[in-house]
Amino acid sequence: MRRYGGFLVLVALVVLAPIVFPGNYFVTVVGVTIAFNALIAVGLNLLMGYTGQISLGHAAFFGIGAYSSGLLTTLMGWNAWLALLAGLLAAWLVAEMIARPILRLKGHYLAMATLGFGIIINILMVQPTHITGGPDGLADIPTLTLFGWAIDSDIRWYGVATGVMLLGVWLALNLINSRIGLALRAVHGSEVGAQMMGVDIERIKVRVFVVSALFAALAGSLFAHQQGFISPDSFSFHFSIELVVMVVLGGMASTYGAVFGAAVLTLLPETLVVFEEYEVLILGAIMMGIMIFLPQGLWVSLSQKVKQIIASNRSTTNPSAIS
Amino acid sequence: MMNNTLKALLSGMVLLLSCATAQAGSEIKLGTFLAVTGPASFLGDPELKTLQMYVEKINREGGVNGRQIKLFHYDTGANPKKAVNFVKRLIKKDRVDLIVGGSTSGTTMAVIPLVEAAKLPFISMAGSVKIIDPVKKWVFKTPHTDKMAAQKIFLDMNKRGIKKVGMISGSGGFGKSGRGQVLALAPEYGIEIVADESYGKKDTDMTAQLSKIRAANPEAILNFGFGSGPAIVTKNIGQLGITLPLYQSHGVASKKYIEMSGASAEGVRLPAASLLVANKLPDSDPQKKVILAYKTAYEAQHGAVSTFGGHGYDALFLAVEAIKRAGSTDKEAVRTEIEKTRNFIGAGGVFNMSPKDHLGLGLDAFKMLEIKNGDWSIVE
Amino acid sequence: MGEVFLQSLITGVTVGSAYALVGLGFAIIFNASDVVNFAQGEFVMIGAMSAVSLLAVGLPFVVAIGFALLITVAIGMMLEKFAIEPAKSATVVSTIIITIGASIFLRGAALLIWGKNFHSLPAFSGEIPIHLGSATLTPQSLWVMGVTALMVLLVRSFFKRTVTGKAILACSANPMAASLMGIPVRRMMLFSYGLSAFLGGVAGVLIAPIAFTSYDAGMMLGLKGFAAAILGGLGNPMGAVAGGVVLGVLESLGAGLISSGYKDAIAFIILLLVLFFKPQGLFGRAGSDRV
Amino acid sequence: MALFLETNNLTKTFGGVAAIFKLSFAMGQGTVFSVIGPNGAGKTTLFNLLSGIYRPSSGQIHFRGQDLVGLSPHEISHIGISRTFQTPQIFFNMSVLENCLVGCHRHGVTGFVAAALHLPRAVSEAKRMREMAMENLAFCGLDHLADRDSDALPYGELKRLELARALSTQPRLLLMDEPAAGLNDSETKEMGALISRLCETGVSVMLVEHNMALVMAISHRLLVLNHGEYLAEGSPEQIQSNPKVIEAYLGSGDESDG
Repeated sequence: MRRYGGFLVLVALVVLAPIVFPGNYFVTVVGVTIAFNALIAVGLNLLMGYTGQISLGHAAFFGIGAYSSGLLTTLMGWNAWLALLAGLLAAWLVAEMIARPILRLKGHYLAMATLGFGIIINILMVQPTHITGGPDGLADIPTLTLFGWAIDSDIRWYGVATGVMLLGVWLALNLINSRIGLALRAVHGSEVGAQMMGVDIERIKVRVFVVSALFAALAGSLFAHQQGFISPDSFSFHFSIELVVMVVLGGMASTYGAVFGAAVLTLLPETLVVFEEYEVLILGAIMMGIMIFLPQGLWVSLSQKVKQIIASNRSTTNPSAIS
Repeated sequence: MMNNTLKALLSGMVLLLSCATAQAGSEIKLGTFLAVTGPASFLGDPELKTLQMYVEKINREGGVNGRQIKLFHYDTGANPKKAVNFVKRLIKKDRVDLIVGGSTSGTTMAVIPLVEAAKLPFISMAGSVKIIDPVKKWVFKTPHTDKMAAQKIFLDMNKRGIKKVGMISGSGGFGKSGRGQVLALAPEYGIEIVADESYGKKDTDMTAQLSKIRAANPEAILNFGFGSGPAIVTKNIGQLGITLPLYQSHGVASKKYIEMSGASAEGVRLPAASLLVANKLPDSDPQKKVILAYKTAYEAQHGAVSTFGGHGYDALFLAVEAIKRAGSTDKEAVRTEIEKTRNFIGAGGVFNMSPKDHLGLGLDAFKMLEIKNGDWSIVE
Repeated sequence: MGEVFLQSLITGVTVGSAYALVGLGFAIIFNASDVVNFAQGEFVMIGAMSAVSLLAVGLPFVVAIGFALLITVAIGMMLEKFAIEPAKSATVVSTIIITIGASIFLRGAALLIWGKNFHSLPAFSGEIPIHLGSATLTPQSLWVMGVTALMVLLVRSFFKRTVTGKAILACSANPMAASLMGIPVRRMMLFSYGLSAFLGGVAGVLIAPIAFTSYDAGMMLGLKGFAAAILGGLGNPMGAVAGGVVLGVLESLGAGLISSGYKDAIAFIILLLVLFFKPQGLFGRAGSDRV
Repeated sequence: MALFLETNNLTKTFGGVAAIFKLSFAMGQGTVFSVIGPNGAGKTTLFNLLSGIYRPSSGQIHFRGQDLVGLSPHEISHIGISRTFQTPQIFFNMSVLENCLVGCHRHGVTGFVAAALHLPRAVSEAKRMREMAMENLAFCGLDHLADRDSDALPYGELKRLELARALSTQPRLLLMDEPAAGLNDSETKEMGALISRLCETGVSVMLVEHNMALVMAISHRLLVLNHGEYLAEGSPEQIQSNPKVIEAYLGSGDESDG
């Protein structure tokens, strides 16, 4: 039960936010974006934070999900849910295909390869204008309907997006606390050590890559239906970087950290708009500052602080509590 | 105790809120979202400066119908995803009365469903013809379309007897969209596109593409794009010793282009708004007075004027005029008045809107210009 | 087609030379500190933009360029001093984020200082093209290739022949041992960043007359430089140079002979294939996994 | 009956230089079998060959009748060979218990889907593994440290943790690369006792170790390598009196530990 205490807090936050602040822009509009970003970040964190494999190209999978949904519903007239499944399938296939050769690379080589992959996928969105609409994007993507109930308002989307995000967090938490999660972390700790413990590192890296791709593609499909319009700009190299920053900002190898990082990085530009031209400068300074002074990430560093404070309080008030 | 404080706080907030809404009635809330930074900043930057300059001027002179204009602005960096959230913010949080903006076609297309659903008048400053074709009830735009540019260019080619054209376009939204129009319209004008090349946003050299175009033996080269790309293309053409006529699009309609391209820009033709050649217009031209006034005012504060700022000027005054005529900021009334715009003389041309035409500019709004001695001149 | 091929090749080598200089900067910093510096491209931008500004103030051409390079070197050293050094124990991912943060920061600063306009530098020795058969090249292209070659040779002999150069190599091989031997590791790091920034600045000044410059011109060049360094094998300076030229030629030939729309995709696909079959890059030493 | 472990003309070359050359030997089940030799004799290379990290240039390895050549390390682990490393390859991002739980990996069947959905069988399997891991920690005297972060352990305990982790895979053969390196005298004694007890529980141990006192005290048989080649084999007594061995050790000149 203790393991899921944090999860219940997160659920409570998500449910209470629109009740306490009804119709608030930052909850029902920005909240949806946060939920999508958090879903991708949680998946990417499985790959990066836990397994230690960097990806600078995850926007590509987000895009594959979005474009599959967008193209299949607008051009082929598919049912939106069917298109969503097709998007997941497409992401799966692509991830499965490239994962094996790419994950044999390490460190900066892996960073470059994933970056290149992301750029290639982005070019494939931009260039075939007659299919994808090119840089002008793909418009008129229908919204989703759930049991005959159209998801067409911000609050409904808030419900769907945060619901899927919570599901993603729950799955990720389970995964991390399992035999598989241990093996993933072992790969991060020492590849050769993990191999000697009988972990098929090549296979498990591919699996977790696929899982993180599926998280991103799911977010992408939902994103396409929620926005009604998609264009390659939303799936560029910059977004891949943003995703990595979300994971690292929150704190690697912490699922809540990834959610936290996604929330911070999504809210930051919204609040920095008042600084106008200084926005870019401040964003860069914040990224550097956090990494230099809190290398564990915001979330992990802060939660460690809180734990320390609680622990020291306990020890002063009730020394016998320490066992 | 706790409860009382909370109640006091809450009632205070309610009071504040009601004050805010009461005051809101007295000012016109104008929302805008522009690409002030990022790859399309040369669009968004002059657009925002123009809006701010004239909103301040209008307010100084007593406002519209006695009401002050309050401008709400967000920088999209040309990112459609940001644009969607910012427009939602304008609609839900700032509760604006109407929206002008959307420097790029991508950001504009992304928000159309939102403004349609919110039933809010929206005047876009982006180029693509898709924005108003098919007509959307609440969506208008001020810049000439890429379709018009292509038509204007083809008419000029017809006059010069050019039949085979080599095209090179930027891979950004503007270039791609223009390329689509060129390919679609060429047959109508009896023109054959013999080469179709492109270049990326930050490419540094296009000689490879251009020598490929040269190998296809065109009679002229047409470049659709904006930013540094067209200037590099122009320089590279000079460098390769290609002497074919070069046509650019209205995407390069600023002095910066001539400055960057140097000597190679001589003889380049492009369709552009009269704004660029304000001084050279005959006094009989109805636009002359308006354009000169804008040009003088802008250049006094911000340096060389570009046609892009003009799109902002037109959007703002189309809106202001419509609000004046409607006598309120009632959304439906304002929308109807924008649609009824007749003979509005703007920076981009003379606008005549109708339920079937939410742009209201004719081909005559474009002048065919040629660069001579480092300056624009009008081709007759 | 032969004409297109030749022209593409010339263009490719010119553009590739700029990539090579940026890639060389990547390799030097990686060698010294195991950091891939994503702000490398911003050095290119700062070099060019500073030169533009100083020229506009009325300084003579050579002086302006000299000062512009000094400014770039200073910023490179400041980057090491204030961003890399304090984060000494950072992991690969953290340093990637730090240097990306630095590049965003520098871009933001450039935006505030220089605005959003494109700027250009005058070509070093005129713009009258030189004809090579049916293809042409500008004098500036010759400058780019020539200065790049000179820089590469200088850097090479610097590492091979000078005490400082050897000391830097020692630091990269084993910082602990180097510091025990009395080599001031910290100062060597600072020097490496300065040198990389210098090379970036040189690339910026060389390429600005051809391709213009603006506050956001560094990003793409940085990525291409990184790709060059990886293609050549990280930590192998001469490999990075070769990688840069190969990348430039690939792009250019891709544009000239196959499809200009997909030229970047072609370049990256080839890069991926190289990595798949030769994970240490084209000229990288295969590291043996000692356990 | 097939032999427990045997190699036949095993050779591994790096760029033309043979680190192991035409090595043939056999090891019996239930023994502590030590591989000794001067530095550079190829001991660690042999371990890397046996555990699948290197692929032999030629020759065969048979374990209980099964050919190991071409198998990857995790497959070899599943067959029942585990190992520890000269510098412990601890998962420093995990607690002590979690390190051991990874050792149990090969006994589990829970996949991504079952784990993510938190299916009952995944839960019960996790419980079983926990018990197994705790047992092995207790065997190595680390059970009281189960919830500690592994990066907070002193070196001696790291060595034992790596042993406990290797035991969690339930190996038939355990390859131990310098288990006493870096340990003080009393820790070395403890380690020796641990290895002997281990052998009594039925795990065969192959040992590479520089501490000759320890080697002679606990080994049943010794194999001596020199420059990657077979030099001698026999009981501790036989080896100690073998003139070839003495010459190899004295003649190699550089006996500095590395």
